[in-house]
Amino acid sequence: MIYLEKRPQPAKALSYFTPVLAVLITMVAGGLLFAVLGKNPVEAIRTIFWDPVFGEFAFYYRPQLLVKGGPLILIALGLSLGFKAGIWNIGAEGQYIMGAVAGAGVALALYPLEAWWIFPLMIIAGALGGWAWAMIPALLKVKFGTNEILVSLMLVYVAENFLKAMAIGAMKNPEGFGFPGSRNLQQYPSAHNTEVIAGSGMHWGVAAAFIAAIMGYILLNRHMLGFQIRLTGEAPRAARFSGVNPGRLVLFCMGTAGALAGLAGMFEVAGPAGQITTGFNVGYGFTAIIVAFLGRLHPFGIVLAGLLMALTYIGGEAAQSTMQLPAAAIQVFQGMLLFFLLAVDVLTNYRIRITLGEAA
Amino acid sequence: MGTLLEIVGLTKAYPGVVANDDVSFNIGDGEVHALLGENGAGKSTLVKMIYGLVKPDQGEMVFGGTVYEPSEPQEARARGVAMVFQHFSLFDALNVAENVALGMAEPPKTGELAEKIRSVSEQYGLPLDPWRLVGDLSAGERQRVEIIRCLLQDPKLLIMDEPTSVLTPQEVEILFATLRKLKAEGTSILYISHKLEEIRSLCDEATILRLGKKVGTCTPREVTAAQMAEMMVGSELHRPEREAATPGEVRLALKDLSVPSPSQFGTSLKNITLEVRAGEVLGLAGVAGNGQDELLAALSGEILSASGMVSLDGTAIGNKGPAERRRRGLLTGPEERLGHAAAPNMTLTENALLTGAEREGMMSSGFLKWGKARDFAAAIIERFDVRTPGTETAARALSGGNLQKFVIGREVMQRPEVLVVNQPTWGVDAAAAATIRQAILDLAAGGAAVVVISQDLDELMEVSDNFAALNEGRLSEIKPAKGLSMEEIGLMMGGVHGMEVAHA
Amino acid sequence: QDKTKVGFVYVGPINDGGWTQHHHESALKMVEAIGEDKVELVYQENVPEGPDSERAMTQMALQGADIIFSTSFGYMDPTLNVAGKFPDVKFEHATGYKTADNMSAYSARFYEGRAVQGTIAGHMTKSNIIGYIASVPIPEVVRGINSAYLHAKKVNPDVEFKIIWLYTWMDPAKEADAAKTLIDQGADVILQHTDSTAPLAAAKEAGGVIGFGQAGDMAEYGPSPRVSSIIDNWEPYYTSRVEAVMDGTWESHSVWEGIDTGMVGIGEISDVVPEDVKAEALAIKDAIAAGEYHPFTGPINKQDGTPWLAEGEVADDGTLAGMMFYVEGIEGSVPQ
Amino acid sequence: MDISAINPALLLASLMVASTAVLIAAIGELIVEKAGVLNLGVEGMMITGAICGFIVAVTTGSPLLGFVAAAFGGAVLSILFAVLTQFALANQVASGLALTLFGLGLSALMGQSYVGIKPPSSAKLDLPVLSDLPFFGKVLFSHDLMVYFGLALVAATWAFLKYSRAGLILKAVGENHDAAHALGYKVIRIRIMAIMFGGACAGLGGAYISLIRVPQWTEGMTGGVGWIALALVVFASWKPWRVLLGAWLFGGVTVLQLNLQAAGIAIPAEYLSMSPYLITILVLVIMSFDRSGAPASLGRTFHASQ
Ligand SMILES: Nc1ncnc2c1ncn2[C@@H]1O[C@H](COP(=O)(O)OP(=O)(O)OP(=O)(O)O)[C@@H](O)[C@H]1O
Ligand SMILES: Nc1ncnc2c1ncn2[C@@H]1O[C@H](COP(=O)(O)OP(=O)(O)OP(=O)(O)O)[C@@H](O)[C@H]1O
Ligand SMILES: [Mg+2]
Ligand SMILES: [Mg+2]
Repeated sequence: MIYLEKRPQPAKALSYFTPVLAVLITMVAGGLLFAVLGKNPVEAIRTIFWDPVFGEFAFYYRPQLLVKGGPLILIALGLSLGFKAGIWNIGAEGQYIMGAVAGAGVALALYPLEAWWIFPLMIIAGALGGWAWAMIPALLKVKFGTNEILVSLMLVYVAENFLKAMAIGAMKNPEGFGFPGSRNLQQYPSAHNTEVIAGSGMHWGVAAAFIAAIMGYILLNRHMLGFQIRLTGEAPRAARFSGVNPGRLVLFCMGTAGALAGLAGMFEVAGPAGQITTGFNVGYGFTAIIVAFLGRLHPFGIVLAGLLMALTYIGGEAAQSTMQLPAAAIQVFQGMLLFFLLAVDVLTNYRIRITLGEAA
Repeated sequence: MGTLLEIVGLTKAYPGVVANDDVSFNIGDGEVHALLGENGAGKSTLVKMIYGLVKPDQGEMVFGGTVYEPSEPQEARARGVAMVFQHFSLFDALNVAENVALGMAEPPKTGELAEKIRSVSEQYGLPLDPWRLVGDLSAGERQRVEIIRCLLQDPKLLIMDEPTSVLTPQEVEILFATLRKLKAEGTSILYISHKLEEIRSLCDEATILRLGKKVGTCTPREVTAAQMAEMMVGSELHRPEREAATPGEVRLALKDLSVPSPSQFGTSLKNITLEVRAGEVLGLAGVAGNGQDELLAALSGEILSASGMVSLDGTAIGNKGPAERRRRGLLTGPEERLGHAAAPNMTLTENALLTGAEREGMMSSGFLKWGKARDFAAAIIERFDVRTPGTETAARALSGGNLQKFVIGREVMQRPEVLVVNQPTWGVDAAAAATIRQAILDLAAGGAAVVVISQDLDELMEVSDNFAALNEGRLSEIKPAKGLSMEEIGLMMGGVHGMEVAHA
Repeated sequence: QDKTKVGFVYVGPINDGGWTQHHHESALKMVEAIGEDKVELVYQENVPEGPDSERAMTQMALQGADIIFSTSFGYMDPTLNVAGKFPDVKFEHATGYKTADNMSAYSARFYEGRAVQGTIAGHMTKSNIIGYIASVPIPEVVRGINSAYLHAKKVNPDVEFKIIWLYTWMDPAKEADAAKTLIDQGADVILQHTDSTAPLAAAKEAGGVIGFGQAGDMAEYGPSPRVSSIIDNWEPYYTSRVEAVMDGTWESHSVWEGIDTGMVGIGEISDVVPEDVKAEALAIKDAIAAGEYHPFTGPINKQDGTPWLAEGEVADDGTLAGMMFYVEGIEGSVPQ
Repeated sequence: MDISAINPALLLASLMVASTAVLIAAIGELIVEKAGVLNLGVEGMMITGAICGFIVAVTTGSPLLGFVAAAFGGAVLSILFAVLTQFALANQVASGLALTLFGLGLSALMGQSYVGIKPPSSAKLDLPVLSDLPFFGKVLFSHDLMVYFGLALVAATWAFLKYSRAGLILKAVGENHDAAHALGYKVIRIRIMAIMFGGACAGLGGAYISLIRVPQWTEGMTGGVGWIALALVVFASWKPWRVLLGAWLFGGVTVLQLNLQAAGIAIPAEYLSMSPYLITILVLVIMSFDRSGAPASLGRTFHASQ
């Protein structure tokens, strides 16, 4: 008989090892899946995990890892604060959209004015846009106890509709012959989110993600607020006893998550995407949830997890076009990764015991 | 008198602890058998094995002449074993009848069951309305639900794990009358309690456990309580001493404190007025669930009230949160260690920070000084003799008593102006309890005002200058502790209303 | 000599039964037409518009693609970016308006097909209510509505259009609901500019209601409710462009092709449609194909009654490309 | 603009249809939550049910077998969640999200060769006299069998929770799992069964979309209905009849906004299409005052130390 026995104390070392274990198991299970689909599993795993980093075209893919990973990391960092405290904002996708709309809105309103302060203003607007959108579920939760999971999620659909309305309406490019989509901010120097180091893929959003990771680490490990966040997640009653104001914490965590998601959206729209379109959002807000867990809600873990997730996307795309692996298979693969990750997590807090036969 | 249950060499080991080590004894038909022992001696583990909840590693049992190996409680119930748990197994959101039905293998139809509950409850003097939600019942009434659930199955053996810790003295009387009646009908009872006088008045035989081993048996009527206590602990007990201090200024004052309970089935506080002076220890008795948790929360700042309802050294602080109150010197220690006073998965250092951050200077402009926190945790461990590998151990890895020493120590060492503690020695063995009580008394001697909320009357009598009781969120009159009789205490705790119901 | 490598970037899954599937099928036919020994097809499905599409195209270019077709409007700017980086690779962007030296734009005059549909619809409706399931409010869709309306009105002056905008190109559940709603409100002909067969299924379920295939023939719903269809047939274009690359004659251009070149196909008109109606519809089709008739020929007023095209005047491509207004007689307003 | 074009009988009739999928899924989730488990993977289980049902219905030609397979598929997928949360003691919120992501991918993979295929059509209830009744005939007596199945499921769930012993045990487990364990109930086993029931219902709901409501298969075709089902359970305060009410409300808004558009109402379409979500939020806010039915152990992990 197999059963779980609670460890007297969480095993720290294992908590670093389990994500690696999960990735390895996923590779095996994913390989099986690819084999079932009639693809060479070893080649598929190599195409996904090895080629983008070390293959022939790594010079192109490596910067792309940052471009793809940047928004994931930025959003996941924000989400992880709430998740640590037991606050479930799963509507980051909506906050990402609203940040992009707000940021782009500023730029489009000022077009064609060129001034150095436009981009900083867009950053503020982007953060505010995401923040405001996150404040809706946060305030409803604090004031009325409304379930934040559902409200934040419903607001994603609302934001998507709003985005479409903007892309075909207010923000439509007046020189675009009636086609949906805004002006391209890549062609508006004052508003363009350029690369910090040319050719590195490191645009301002990626830089912001790294800065946010360091600040997140300091917050969680060196600051009272971070301690309160962890405490609230571990033991809500103890947190309240300790003096944490749960309502304020909800507002802080949701607000931060919203602001970071909004920033991610703004950097995306001003940089890699360039324009507000009906399909601007591509699910970063949802994928970031996986990234947050994959990184075990640890700021540096999230950075690694974001890059790993970006790798599965980029490698997955490569596997699609070179091996004709269906896009859905990649999605299943990512789902598996999260499953295994959650499953092996149990090892940090429990020990697996095997006894022979039924104990008397 | 025949033997109902034979227990032969039962052994059960948990990682790091042997909870029961080769325990053997017999229970006769119609016998009331006591099981004694310190906290963690293995009493609950033993009865859980009899009830089929825990599987023994070794040993066997014979029940009514045949081999008895219950693999689950249903089987135990089918053989005629019923149990009232130390921690009630009740469902707040369900009504009494539903709760009772859940404990029966084949409950009759709801209407029939309700009738039965009513008749049995009257028969045994334990009146109960089958349609009330259990969440709305008092602790004593909840226990009735548990007992009636057992009685409806006509048990041959009734196991009761610390049934009286939640009862007023009058309710204890009623319970004992019930148990004697059962005994007269031939039911055997296995009775666990820490209250030795009770055992002397009720039980025929006693088995004593220490660290999982059976260390002796006795016939309670024939020995003194002190003798039994020594068998349990293995040495003589030290009683805390206190020097009489003259009370000083009023430090903590509650004026008409009324707050609703934050939880659905909690007890709201109603018009509580009291004063505690420097150097005074006020003992508050009361059966669990009469507003103790709420009172503590209203004092700690977890529940806010109108500002004038709570004042500290003359300043109204009723609307201030926990951090502000702590800053001003009002410290509290809640009953529940894991999850309320301490965060189970966090280290002792982090738990030291939990309340000590500000007063002990572990924080400057929001940034934490981990070194200071570690030193503070180490100091608590040192002074209160907390048995643990070190400051980086998770709170949940400590034994209950040791964690309790840590959390009480954490508050005491912050030199409070006013300390309020709820059940400071809950689940703590005698030696540790004495340490804690001594620390409380020393604090008062140093000029702090102390409020001790406890269900343990002996403890209260030992430490208090003044005494009052909580009953359904109201506070009784406050009287000097010296010279109070059990009868009076019982009336203060609301035994009266219990009696009335009982005789209705 | 090496095979010519042809890349396709798709916005949906290759089997979506609609837009992407028809591009992919056309691509496969192109390979067949030119010969598998001469061309190699690489593709990537489900590519979101924006930076992901830019990466997909870059990847193809890096891996040696000679020509890349990006088959969604939202790929326009990304295609332009990648075209800038790979001057030796040819790019073909569908449904957009931006071009470069190595980037062409191509799209189809679906409104020509809508004229044929409108004619059939106007004749076939008994309730005089025609339901129109519109997707995203862009000029292409608005043109389609106008074209269908004008031709239905021409043969049946009492006809009335009820339009539901779904803001999506394909969402079967929403399309089904929309179709049912329109039918509930009395429509007995359903026109759709969304890609799934759900509206046809709803029409079939309701009985006595007809509809048209969109993007593909949707023949499985024939002969009724599906009475005809507009088919996207990109194969001739793809074949000619790839061949142009192979023989070195490829040049950048911007084309807008219709029934004449076969890019817009009219599916078999089923026997549910009376002979004379069928003949009339086919006559319009032929006239358009021959260049004798333009679906937007005056007199046409805008919705608010202001004149747009005078008697005999033909709409210019510029106005059509940006058409975001209804013509006179259509109720409601174009969302924008 | 022509409101009179909206026929109330037809509106109510299509409301009944539009609410069925979400209703069935929500009832399943209600049972899961009553057992104390929060499974956010409804969307993933629905879409998996949708494709399983579709494949089997198409290959066997029997919609009935399709529904059976959908229930089976949803339940099988839910076992993943059960293993994660009940054995590996993983966080329920994260596991539910994982289930949704996985289900969306898996269904897309399974459905690759089923796009554009027409499923066999399902039988309608045809009660000669009743369905000809003037108003009620259309509203109540002219639907496919699954609509009635959904209504019956609500009634059965209500009776199960209120009158049956198994229902009582289920509630007990959701209310206080430690006490239920102490009384000898198999908490984990009961929860797994509840989770599987929830999965089966979600699967049925999904298949209702792919086999009857639409009917065809496309990736991601459940389009967020699973999330609405979750919202319904909360705003129904965990009471079966209120779930029905909520489903009608949501179905009603969905259908009504299309009707208003078709009737040419001057509210911009993009705002109309937000309305079901906005109204869901609104009702969630209103209902957050009533937590009376919320199971006390909801979302908490149970681990029996032996
Ligand atoms: N599930 C468990 N896992 C590990 N150790 C356990 C478990 N249950 C009990 N123990 C340990 O077994 C020992 C005996 O515990 P038990 O609960 O039987 O004590 P007890 O005599 O009932 O104490 P108390 O007077 O506090 O009720 C203790 O050391 C306890 O920590
Ligand atoms: N449920 C449990 N699971 C795992 N270990 C446990 C559990 N309960 C107790 N223990 C371990 O058993 C040991 C004894 O715990 P317990 O609380 O019973 O101590 P105790 O004997 O009552 O001590 P004290 O007198 O200090 O209360 C501790 O080391 C504790 O970590
Ligand atoms: Mg103990
Ligand atoms: Mg015990």
